[in-house]
Amino acid sequence: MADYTSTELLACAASHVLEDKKSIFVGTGLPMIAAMLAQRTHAPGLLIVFEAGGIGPQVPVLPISVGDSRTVHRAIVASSMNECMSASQAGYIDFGFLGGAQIDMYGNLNTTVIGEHSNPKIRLPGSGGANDVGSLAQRTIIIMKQDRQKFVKKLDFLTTPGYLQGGESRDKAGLPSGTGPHRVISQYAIFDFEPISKRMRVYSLHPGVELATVLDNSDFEILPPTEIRITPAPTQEELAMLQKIDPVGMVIAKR
Amino acid sequence: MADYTSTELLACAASHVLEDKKSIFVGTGLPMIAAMLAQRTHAPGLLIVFEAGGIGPQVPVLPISVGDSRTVHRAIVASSMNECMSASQAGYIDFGFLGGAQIDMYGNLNTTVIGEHSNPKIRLPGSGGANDVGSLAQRTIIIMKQDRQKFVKKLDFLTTPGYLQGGESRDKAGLPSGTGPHRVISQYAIFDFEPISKRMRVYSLHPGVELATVLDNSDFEILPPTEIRITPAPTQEELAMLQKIDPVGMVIAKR
Amino acid sequence: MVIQEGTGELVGWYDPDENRRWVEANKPRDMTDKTMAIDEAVDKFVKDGDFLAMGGFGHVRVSMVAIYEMIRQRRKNLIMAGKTAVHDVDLLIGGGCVDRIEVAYAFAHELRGLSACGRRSVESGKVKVLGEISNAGYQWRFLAAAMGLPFMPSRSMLGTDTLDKSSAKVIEDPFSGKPICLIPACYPDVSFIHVPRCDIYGNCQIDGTMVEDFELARAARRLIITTEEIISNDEIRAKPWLTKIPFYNVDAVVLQKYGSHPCQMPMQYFFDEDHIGEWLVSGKTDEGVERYMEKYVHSVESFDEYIKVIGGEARMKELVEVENLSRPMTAPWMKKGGK
Amino acid sequence: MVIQEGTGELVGWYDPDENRRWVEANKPRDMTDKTMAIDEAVDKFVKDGDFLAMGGFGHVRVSMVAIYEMIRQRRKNLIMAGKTAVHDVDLLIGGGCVDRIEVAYAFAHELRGLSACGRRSVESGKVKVLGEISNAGYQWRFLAAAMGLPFMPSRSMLGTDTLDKSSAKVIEDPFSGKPICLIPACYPDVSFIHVPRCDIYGNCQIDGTMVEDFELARAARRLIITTEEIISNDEIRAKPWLTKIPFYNVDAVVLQKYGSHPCQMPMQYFFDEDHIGEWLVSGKTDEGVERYMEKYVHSVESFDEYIKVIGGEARMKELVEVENLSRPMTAPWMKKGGK
Repeated sequence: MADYTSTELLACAASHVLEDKKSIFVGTGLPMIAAMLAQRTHAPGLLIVFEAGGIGPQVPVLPISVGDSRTVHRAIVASSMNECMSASQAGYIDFGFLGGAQIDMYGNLNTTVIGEHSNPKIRLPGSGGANDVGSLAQRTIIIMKQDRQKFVKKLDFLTTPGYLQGGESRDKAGLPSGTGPHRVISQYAIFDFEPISKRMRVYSLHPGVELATVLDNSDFEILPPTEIRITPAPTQEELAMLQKIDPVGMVIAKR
Repeated sequence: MADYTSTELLACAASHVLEDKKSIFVGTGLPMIAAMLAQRTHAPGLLIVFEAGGIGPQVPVLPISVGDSRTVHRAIVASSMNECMSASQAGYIDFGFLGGAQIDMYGNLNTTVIGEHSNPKIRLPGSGGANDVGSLAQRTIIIMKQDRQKFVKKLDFLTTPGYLQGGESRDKAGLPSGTGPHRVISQYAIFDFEPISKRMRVYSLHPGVELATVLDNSDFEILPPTEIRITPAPTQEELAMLQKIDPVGMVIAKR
Repeated sequence: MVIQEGTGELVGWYDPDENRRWVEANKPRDMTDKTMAIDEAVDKFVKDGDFLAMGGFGHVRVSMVAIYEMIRQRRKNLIMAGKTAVHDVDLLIGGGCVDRIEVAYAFAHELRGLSACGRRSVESGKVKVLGEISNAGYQWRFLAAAMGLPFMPSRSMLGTDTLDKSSAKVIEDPFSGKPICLIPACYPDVSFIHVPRCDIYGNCQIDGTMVEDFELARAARRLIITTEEIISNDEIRAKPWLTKIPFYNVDAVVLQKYGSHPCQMPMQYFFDEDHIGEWLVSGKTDEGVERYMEKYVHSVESFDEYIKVIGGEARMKELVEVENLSRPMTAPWMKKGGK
Repeated sequence: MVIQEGTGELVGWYDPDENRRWVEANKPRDMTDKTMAIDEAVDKFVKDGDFLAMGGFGHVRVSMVAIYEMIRQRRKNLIMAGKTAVHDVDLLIGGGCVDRIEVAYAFAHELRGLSACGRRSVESGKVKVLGEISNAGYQWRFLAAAMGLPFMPSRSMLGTDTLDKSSAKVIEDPFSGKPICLIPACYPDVSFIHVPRCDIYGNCQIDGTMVEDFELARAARRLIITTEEIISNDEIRAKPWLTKIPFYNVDAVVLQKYGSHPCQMPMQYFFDEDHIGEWLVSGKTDEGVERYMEKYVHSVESFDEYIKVIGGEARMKELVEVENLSRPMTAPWMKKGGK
């Protein structure tokens, strides 16, 4: 097998999706690491924004919370949630990272409840800033583990909008035009969304993964790729960088 | 004649209307002087707020502009127009001072235009913050010179709301309930508003002024007072204080 | 006119005119000394059944001194604003104070994992979720209140179950013709905000991000400031552009050094991850919760005494050093070597 | 659904989605050196017919360097945001740059008296008033834009001709059932904001009150910062809570010491009342206006040269002293001995 962990592959794949001279709303953990990796490789002009108010910090160590003081360390602005969410609503945030307990074929996410809302089997944290990022960022990147319990035909609760019922439904609901999920990254593959139906589609297979594995590990039908692409494996340079970004192994296991 | 000017009487009368432990939105000129006089006499706990953002300053000299740096000199907060207007909308501003080129029997004011709006005879400054103060302060105090050209049956333009068409019309328009003009102070008298019809009514006559003078100098019918009251004349102490507040005679002529 | 109405319970909303009358009657505009002890402030301003919103974010700048005191005084049937409420609401649920919650984010401790205590309470029906909302939505509820408006428009939440279980409404925007979400104002009955410094009247300075405390301070009907330090009014007046909360929004000022422990006080002291870790383990069983409450709340008389129990000045000095980057952080959940 | 619609012209409004696309295409998120000279900034970012909004308030913290340069470059047919626009718009009208205006407050100089030039232009039909609004209403137009919303609700303006001549609409609030005013967002084509200091990327600190510049900076499609001083990015990062305008809102940075003269720069220099007085007299006739423009704008090549004409460093030193309260103020309009 290749000399990298699944977490390292996810971090690198997520980092590759980010573009230089763009802004990104990040959470703690893997998204933060992917954004920092992008800044140190192909996207030095990437602007990092935290929902609690930190904008453009030079983080000395990985923050634990999106509100902790590391997120305003030598920042451009120490602002507020209103400022960051308003900037996002006004179109200043290009990318946002999301995750979830369940996802459907249109990239809608559930982080609220498993079972009935009024009588939950498992109570999850709720939207947090996810619905806002999913509504207001120009493009979202969803990172989540893939299996048939998570990639489901019907969400127990639609916490955060993807393309809603597909087609034009997202725009028709009044959400900002032209926004929505850009990529989904699982342990097997990267997905995009077919432009008309807005259905999830295989974009690239991770090294060594069979297409059948990807399609089987979903309760809904995933569209096949238009061409065969393989997700680039993490380079030695990237792996070394990840160790530097998270030296104590908060997210990336120590090598 | 008494040993005080009309401006001094207006300043003292306006000051008397203000209550301790309340807040007031002030403009430059006479309103500022009246508020400062109240602070130095019966209302030491009066909070002065300027629309440009200065809250609770200890002004070293009379400000020229409601936005100049004197308005934040040793202030409690140097904030913004949004902050002050929002606080006002939320009910934190008790009093506001207003003036105008025309007033009608319901205390509505015109500071926009004489003649037609599209083809003005005289173009005036417009609402400024007046409409906001007239809409949002708990009670307004109107100071203006009285004659038949200014106290008119019909305004050329209704810039700032008083009681609109009288009765319940102010509440029905959606303006904050229970608000509106509290007193009008002219060179002849102080007026209040009859509680049901919301029509202007004589509250007190300035020293030496006949009721007929007050009623004659208005194009609309002013209601007579329910009892005969005389506006207290400025005291020597007050007159001395006014000289201290405006030593260079920006508003109060030097004695 | 109204395209869609959320079915969540509308909590903390008042007609703007009704709230104006409340403000006029209950918020004096003159500066008086508002300092008092935390037990007096909780006794005076927190009633059973109140709708409570805590300042800060997650485990950052939370008035833990207030949380412990509410548990100590055994407040009951509180409704919690779950606005990135994490450690605070978890403890209040564990302490038996909160039985209803409106949720933007709760029941998890960010990177540290899920909140056993809070989740168990919701799943067993002991705590009722009154409605869902997003983080932006919650702070816009406070913004609408701070501005004296009945609602704040938003382009978030549309098309989702989050909106369906919220108290928001959707109308057609008369300018663009597109659907727009109207989020109702929220005036919590009582809020506690922990700040680094303020004067005795309640004029507050805050370092780092404001999160949503600017809006919350102006929305709350009763606002108690807990502070690391009290400074003179002269210091406030010397830099009026640093005043983030003015005195007229404030009902009480409580001086409590280290008052955010085990949460972080930005630029002052770091999270006490060992203590948070102890709670995360304790929260897994009702017995654990009870033991924790007994040890850290009910058997100590004051917050100063609690600080002694958690290790006193020596422990706080370590957390100050971690915050200042002069000591590396450690955390029980890091021993896993990444997740 | 809509109870009432103002009949004023809706200027500066875009569908929020259209403006998002504009922002995405035109506002880079990375930090680049944006410094340039004022003539280049005006040449590049101000087009004939643009909708212009100036920062500051009345005669306070106004980018006069930009005003003079627009007149010098003979911009035409500008629409002015009359948001407590006083000296700026009066000069732009006198200079032939502005022929339309939306008015909250204009045509007067506060305590100093009325604006002869501006009033004459409106009364003669040379300048057209497109609509009326209140001061709060104008800044809430900018707030709506800054928040990416189509409108901001407000309880102001209701029941008046100000609303009737505005571009606002009245609907029934679905929460309270009462009428509420919806004020449309406003995205000026171009704005100039004068600040005490910023870095080369446009990260700005501002002393004193913000007035409505916080909202305006985030609403304007093109934002040019003129600044008394340029500081390093390190200084910005050392106190990020002082950053009032972030670089990504900014298109150009122009260094100009004394750039607000004859207006006040809070904590730096006072109003030049003699100069403002000269304009107030000049403004009374078209010939006076022409003489003023020739003397102070067209016959000087730069703002630095203009400062020499008004008395150079010696005069500015006096104004610094008045601002610092170490010299008493004087003004021509005070010679009347009160009014």
